[in-house]
Amino acid sequence: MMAETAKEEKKLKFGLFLGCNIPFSRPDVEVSMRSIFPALGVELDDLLGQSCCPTWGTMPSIDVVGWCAVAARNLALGEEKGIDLITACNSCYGSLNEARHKMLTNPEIHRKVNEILATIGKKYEGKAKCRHVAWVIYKDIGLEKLKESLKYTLDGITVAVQPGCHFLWPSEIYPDREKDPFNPVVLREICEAMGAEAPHYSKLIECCGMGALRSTDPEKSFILVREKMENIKEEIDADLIVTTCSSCLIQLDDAQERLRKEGKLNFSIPVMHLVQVIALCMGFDPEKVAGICVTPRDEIIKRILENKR
Amino acid sequence: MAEEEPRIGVYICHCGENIAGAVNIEEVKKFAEKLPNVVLVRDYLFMCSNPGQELIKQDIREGKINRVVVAACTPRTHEPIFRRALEDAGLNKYFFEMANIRDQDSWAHWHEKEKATEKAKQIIAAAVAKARLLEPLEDRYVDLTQKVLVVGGGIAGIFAALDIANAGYKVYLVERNPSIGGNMAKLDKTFPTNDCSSCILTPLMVEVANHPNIELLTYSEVEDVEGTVGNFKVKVRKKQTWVDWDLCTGCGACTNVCPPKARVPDEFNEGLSKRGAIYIQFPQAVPKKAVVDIDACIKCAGREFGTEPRKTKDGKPILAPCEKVCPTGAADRTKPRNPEGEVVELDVGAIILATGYKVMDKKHFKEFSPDSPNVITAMQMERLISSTGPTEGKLIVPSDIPKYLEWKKKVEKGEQVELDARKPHRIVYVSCVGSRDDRFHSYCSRVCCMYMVKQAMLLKEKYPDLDIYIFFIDVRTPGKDFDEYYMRARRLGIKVIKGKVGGVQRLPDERLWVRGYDAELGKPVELIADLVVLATAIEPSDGTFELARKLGITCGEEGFLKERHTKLYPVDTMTEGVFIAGCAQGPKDIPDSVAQAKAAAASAMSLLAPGKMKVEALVSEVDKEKCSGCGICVPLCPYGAISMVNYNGKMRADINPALCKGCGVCAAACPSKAIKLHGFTFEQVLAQVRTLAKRGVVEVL
Amino acid sequence: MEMMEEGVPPVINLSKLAEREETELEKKVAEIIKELGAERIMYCMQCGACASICPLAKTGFEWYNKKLIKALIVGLRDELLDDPTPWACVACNRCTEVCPRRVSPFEVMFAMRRLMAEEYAIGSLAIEGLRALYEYGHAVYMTGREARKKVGLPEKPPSTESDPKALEDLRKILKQTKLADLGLIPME
Amino acid sequence: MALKLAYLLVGGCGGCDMAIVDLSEKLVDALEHLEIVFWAPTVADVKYKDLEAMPDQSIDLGLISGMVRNKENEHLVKVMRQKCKVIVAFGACASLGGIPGMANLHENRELFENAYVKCMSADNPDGVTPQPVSKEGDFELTLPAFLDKVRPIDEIIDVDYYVGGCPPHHDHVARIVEAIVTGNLPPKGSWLTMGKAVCDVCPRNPALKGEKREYVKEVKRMHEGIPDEETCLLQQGYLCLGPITQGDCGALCTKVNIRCAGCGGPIPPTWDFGLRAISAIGAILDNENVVDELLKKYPNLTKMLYRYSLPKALLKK
Amino acid sequence: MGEEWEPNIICIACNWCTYQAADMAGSLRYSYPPTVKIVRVPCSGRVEPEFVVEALINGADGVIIGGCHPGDCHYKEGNYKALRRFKMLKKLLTELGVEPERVRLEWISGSEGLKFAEVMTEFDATIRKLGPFKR
Repeated sequence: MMAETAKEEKKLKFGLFLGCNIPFSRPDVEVSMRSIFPALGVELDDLLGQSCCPTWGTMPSIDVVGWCAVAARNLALGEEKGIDLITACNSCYGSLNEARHKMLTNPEIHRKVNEILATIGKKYEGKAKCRHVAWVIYKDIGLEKLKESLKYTLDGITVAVQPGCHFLWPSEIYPDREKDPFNPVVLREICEAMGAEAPHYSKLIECCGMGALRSTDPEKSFILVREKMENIKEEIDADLIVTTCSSCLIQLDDAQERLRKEGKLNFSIPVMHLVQVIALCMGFDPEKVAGICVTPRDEIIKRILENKR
Repeated sequence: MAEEEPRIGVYICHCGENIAGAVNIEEVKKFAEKLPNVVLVRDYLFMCSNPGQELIKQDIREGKINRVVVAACTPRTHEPIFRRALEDAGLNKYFFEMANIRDQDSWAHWHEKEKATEKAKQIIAAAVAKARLLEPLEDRYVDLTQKVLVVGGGIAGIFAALDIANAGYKVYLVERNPSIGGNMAKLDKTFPTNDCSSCILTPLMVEVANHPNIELLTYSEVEDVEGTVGNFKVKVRKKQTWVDWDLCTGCGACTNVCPPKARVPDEFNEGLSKRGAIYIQFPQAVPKKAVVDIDACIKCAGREFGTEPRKTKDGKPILAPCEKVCPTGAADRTKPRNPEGEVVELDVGAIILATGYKVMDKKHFKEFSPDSPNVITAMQMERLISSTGPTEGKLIVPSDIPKYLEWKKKVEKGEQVELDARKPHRIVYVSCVGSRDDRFHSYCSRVCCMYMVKQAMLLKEKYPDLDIYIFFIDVRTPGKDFDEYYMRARRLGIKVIKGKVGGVQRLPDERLWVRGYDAELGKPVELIADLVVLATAIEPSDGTFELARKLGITCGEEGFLKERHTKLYPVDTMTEGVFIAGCAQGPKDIPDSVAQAKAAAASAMSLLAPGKMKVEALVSEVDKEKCSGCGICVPLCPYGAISMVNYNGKMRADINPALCKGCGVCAAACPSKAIKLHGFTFEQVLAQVRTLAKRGVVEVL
Repeated sequence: MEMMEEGVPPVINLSKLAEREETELEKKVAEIIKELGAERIMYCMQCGACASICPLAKTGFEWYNKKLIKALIVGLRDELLDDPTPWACVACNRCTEVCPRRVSPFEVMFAMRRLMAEEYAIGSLAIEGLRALYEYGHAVYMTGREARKKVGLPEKPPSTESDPKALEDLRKILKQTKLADLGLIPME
Repeated sequence: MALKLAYLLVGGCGGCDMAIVDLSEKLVDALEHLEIVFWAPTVADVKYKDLEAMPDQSIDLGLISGMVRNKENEHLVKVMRQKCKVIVAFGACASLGGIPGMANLHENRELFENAYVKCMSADNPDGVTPQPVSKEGDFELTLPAFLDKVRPIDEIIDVDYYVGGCPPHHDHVARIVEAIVTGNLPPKGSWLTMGKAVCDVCPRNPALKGEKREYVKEVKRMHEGIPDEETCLLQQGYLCLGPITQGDCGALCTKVNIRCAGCGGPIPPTWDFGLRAISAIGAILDNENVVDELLKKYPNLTKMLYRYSLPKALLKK
Repeated sequence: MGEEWEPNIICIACNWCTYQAADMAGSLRYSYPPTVKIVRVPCSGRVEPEFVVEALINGADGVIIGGCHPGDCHYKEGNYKALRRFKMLKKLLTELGVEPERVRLEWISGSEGLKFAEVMTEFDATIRKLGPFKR
């Protein structure tokens, strides 16, 4: 509802929800967001005082009400300003929306949460939600507008997309849903709009193995990375992996380099977050918007910057 | 007789120890003797026994009593028995009232004997109070129409129709498709005997068509039902066929020439191939007649129905291909035709609903890559292995069916070419797709386990090299010879895995990456398959709910027609005279459908055979002298039994006793107290209420 | 009970489990799990759909969704406390998407985490995350200041990092949750 | 020989007297057959003691209008019974308690306070309320004592016939007079009535137009709009009590677009108007929400249902 | 009466559900207070408000009407009519000074023998708490 009001005013505005991965581990993604959205006519509010979503290993693992309370405080920051949140991190997207879903479907939880929020002079009515950057680009901004704003394109580049689990499942909790979560097309269509080939590959919806799995048992986690990488190489021989998740970004970027060094992978494919690719194509400084990586990106960046529109 | 002062006999039953064990019979007797109009009180060990009933009969015959109160068990089971006793003794059977002192007294208050005795007195006093006000009533008989409507021409409808017709009654069989045969006509072979479905079905279809007592109305739908048990009036719409069925011989010439642009997915082949806009439902159709799917028809040569054809320069009419090839003129488009078809009215005494089922479409199951042509439903698999199917029974992957059709065309033209289509090597069956699934249907579809085994077995026997996997949650084979059948499949080397498939992903070469779980191994399993067959759930066929509504039958939560009682009245419905058979009532296999059809037929016939039907006298009646004509009662009647009629120049309410079921909602509402519900009149109920309120104290008017 | 020490024994003594539920726990383990958020655990029919696509099952963890659900339903509890599986769950929720019984196996995994947390069967990494959440408002808190500087961002993001009042609020919230009851981390 | 007639108004407004006067010429015609021996306190100049002085059973017919509210009413009604061979409870008050009957929902103290103290036009700082005996200087003034409840006259004396209406319609009065004069009377204890509902004579009755009555889809009070002139008021949601009310009035109200409020009294053999109304109206309301709407719009249901007949309700407060 | 007062309760029961439930309660030996006496009617839609009031003014201390669950009426919708009447009746009785707990409408299906016994036990307790109906 809030997004619609914003649309009427011809001005999109969101609360920029950073999370933890992005500001501390991949701040170049943060720069990308801060660069591309104003350029696409979207106003971002800093949402001062935001915290961790909370991520899965923290409050969700301790207490449902506690999880929802922390999430509700973040969502309330947007609700107070009459705006939705926007995130580039799937974990935040999942945790915030899952908590919201719990509150909206279970009045008892919602009541308890608001009791807790009342002690800090806040409340959460359930209006504000968290939107995903990819969906805002796809639905609110539109692919036409995106195309127009590009200085460079992805022509001739084959992209393997990695939407990530919390972009898809469980589909019923999210504000925006793929028609078929088992055959997601939003990210592919965005990349194609930018000129890339973004074919389907059979392990497209497989998990990257980041998060708790990696911290608990990295070796097991890397099985998933390896499988995925090999499938990408074999089936579509991609030049670039584009993801909409900060965790997938870190995992695929970091782990494939480890696997390569251990001799378990004999190729490497650069990995970027969608907002980074857009920022590059819009002509922002590669150092600032895509400067942090483990798997080398120089070559792909060079190729992109050769593709003047 | 009604003028006579009531002389009430009260009969108290001991019910062995059941009543006497808690109720002091002697005390109650003494009490009852003092009640007004009571002339005698007797007790007996078992009132419902022959000697017990004889006591009553004798007292009536000797003129001692003219009203009977039996204090015993519940009227729900025993009222009819005692009423018959009254009748036998020559007393109007409605001069009877029962006092429930067992189920609602001695049993419930077994350990409070004094209070149970006290309560028994009150109950009897109330019954006596009502008995004083009883009136003689006459049951009426109405004539029945000894004809039956069977809705649905699948195997259940066919059997019901044949059984009834063979018994000499007229049957109307209404089927909405052009041909009867139903889903069974699509099946290749049937479990557990593996005989060919059409070989056993087609003769029955022909028998129906030729039966002198059966009037077949195909391509027709029930539009409206009025009336009640014994005398229903049914409106049936015969849809426009756009082909003159009197002339059509079913030669099929027209169907071959219908142009590619007018071709649409063939329902009979479950969309695996296409049919023309003008088509015959399937080769063994009965009746074998063509119809035009008017939405698909592209009106070749501008041939709208009811127009004269344009002429060529030399004056020859330009006809659509179908009418041009029709040897009998059945496809002639010059004659105007009513797009709405025609409505016929049928009078029947009973209705059997055999509207069958449909299988769920695969599109709902996103996790199984329904977009892949090589993921198919089991019903599609039936067509794929059937010799009348899209590939004439040749097993190829469905993604190659277009290649097959191309090849066939060339061969028909006489070209010598090899068929370049992939044969599946590995086939995976997935069970419980949409069944036992809270997102779709929580019920078990009941036939899937068996038909998966059947298909796998047929394939394996024909192609021993095939690698077949069946993923079950639980294997369910409760039926005669069913488990033996299943074990035979296991012996053939079909790999049965206990565990559900959680994902099917499409590979670039149109093969499929199947991910399942093997509960016995306790591990996830995966494999690459050429063909995935989904055992999608069985659902009630479209329109079941609407039809049920028209007939006043409820559908269960899942949309299947609700039987009157799960165990005792499995083919009856809450609407008297309407019976159900087959999958309309719930998923079932062919043996069960046939058994149920025969049961429904027998039930319908036992209803109609006497030619007359007794109508209970416990219905409402309007005293037109008292009626003020306000009409409040008219909309209240759930059966539309009340209408306003002219009575001495005034509009007065009138109740049709044949439609009235005796609920009394009108009697309660009548502001003029002009409506009386016989058997539960205002005065009668009030007398009971007052007597109980006064704790059974003898009431003197 | 003596058989608990070494994890799940080769033969599971169901009657002992049942006795424990009656006497020690006075509640079915599944009931406890329900109260911890997995409300539909008893709807499970053990079809295995969740396991077929579970990253944990695939990578060889022992007590992945389907098996954990079954274990809890039969009454295993203490025997599972040393197992790392629940803490390895990536919360991908694909199981929730495919579950025909709307059990939400993910929720069972997390209810198990909550149960384990109550028994202090919680890894140091998780505790570290909770501590960081309380201390900074960020669970994944790395000294990313250099990186931020490198890309031209202010040292601190506009979060609880830059807003002491907000951090105070967050802490106040956390103090009203089970986290405080459990005393897993120091909270002034 | 002319019939001797006595007319007494007790606790009433005099409207029923007016209904008789409204007979105009017909009354004049009737006077040929009637000898009015007593008509107090409105028309004839006679005193109560005159009535008391008449021999017992000397009057052929006594009409009593109004209900019994005080000791004087009670006394006079008893005198009438003594003097008259036949007593007719004339009008809603006498038969059913009438509008004043609604006072039975309240304590006398509450009634006095409202009438003499709280009422806007009252200037009564000392809160004086009527007392049976009061001193005015040296004089002792008496007033008839107020009874605890409003009573229809059949609670005091035996009544031979009942006539409904507030007031009875003059056409109906004419019919009654004629019946009395000709001696064409039903068994004692009956209503003098056509015995049919208002609907029977209401031109709006759907049945007259060959239409089916429908469920009532909403509830409206009269001030919530102007009803359609043709359609049944109840059908339109105005809770017309015509179906439950004796229509000897000729559907006077509904003909001028006002819903029937029940003054004609319940249709025999019913005595409890409200319970019948619930049974009929409750059934014809389309759904529960409409019932809720009704209960909301009529916060005092009792007064709506028993506007003219509360003292005759089976269940008394 | 006086110290030995026992409530007098009348249950007006639909033949197709509550009456059947009462039979079932008996046959399964679920006991409930013998203060409850049943009047059988074909449908809760047959119940006239007069029955309830007559019961009370003639000596009953509580009246309970038993009908089929919504959607289950043997006569399609009689129970809805009962509910609508009952709502109005209850309001009226309350205004006339009757404790609303003395009258009750319950949906008890033919299979709910246990529910019948439970409801009646509870209703009896409610009436005991209220004491005799004084009129």
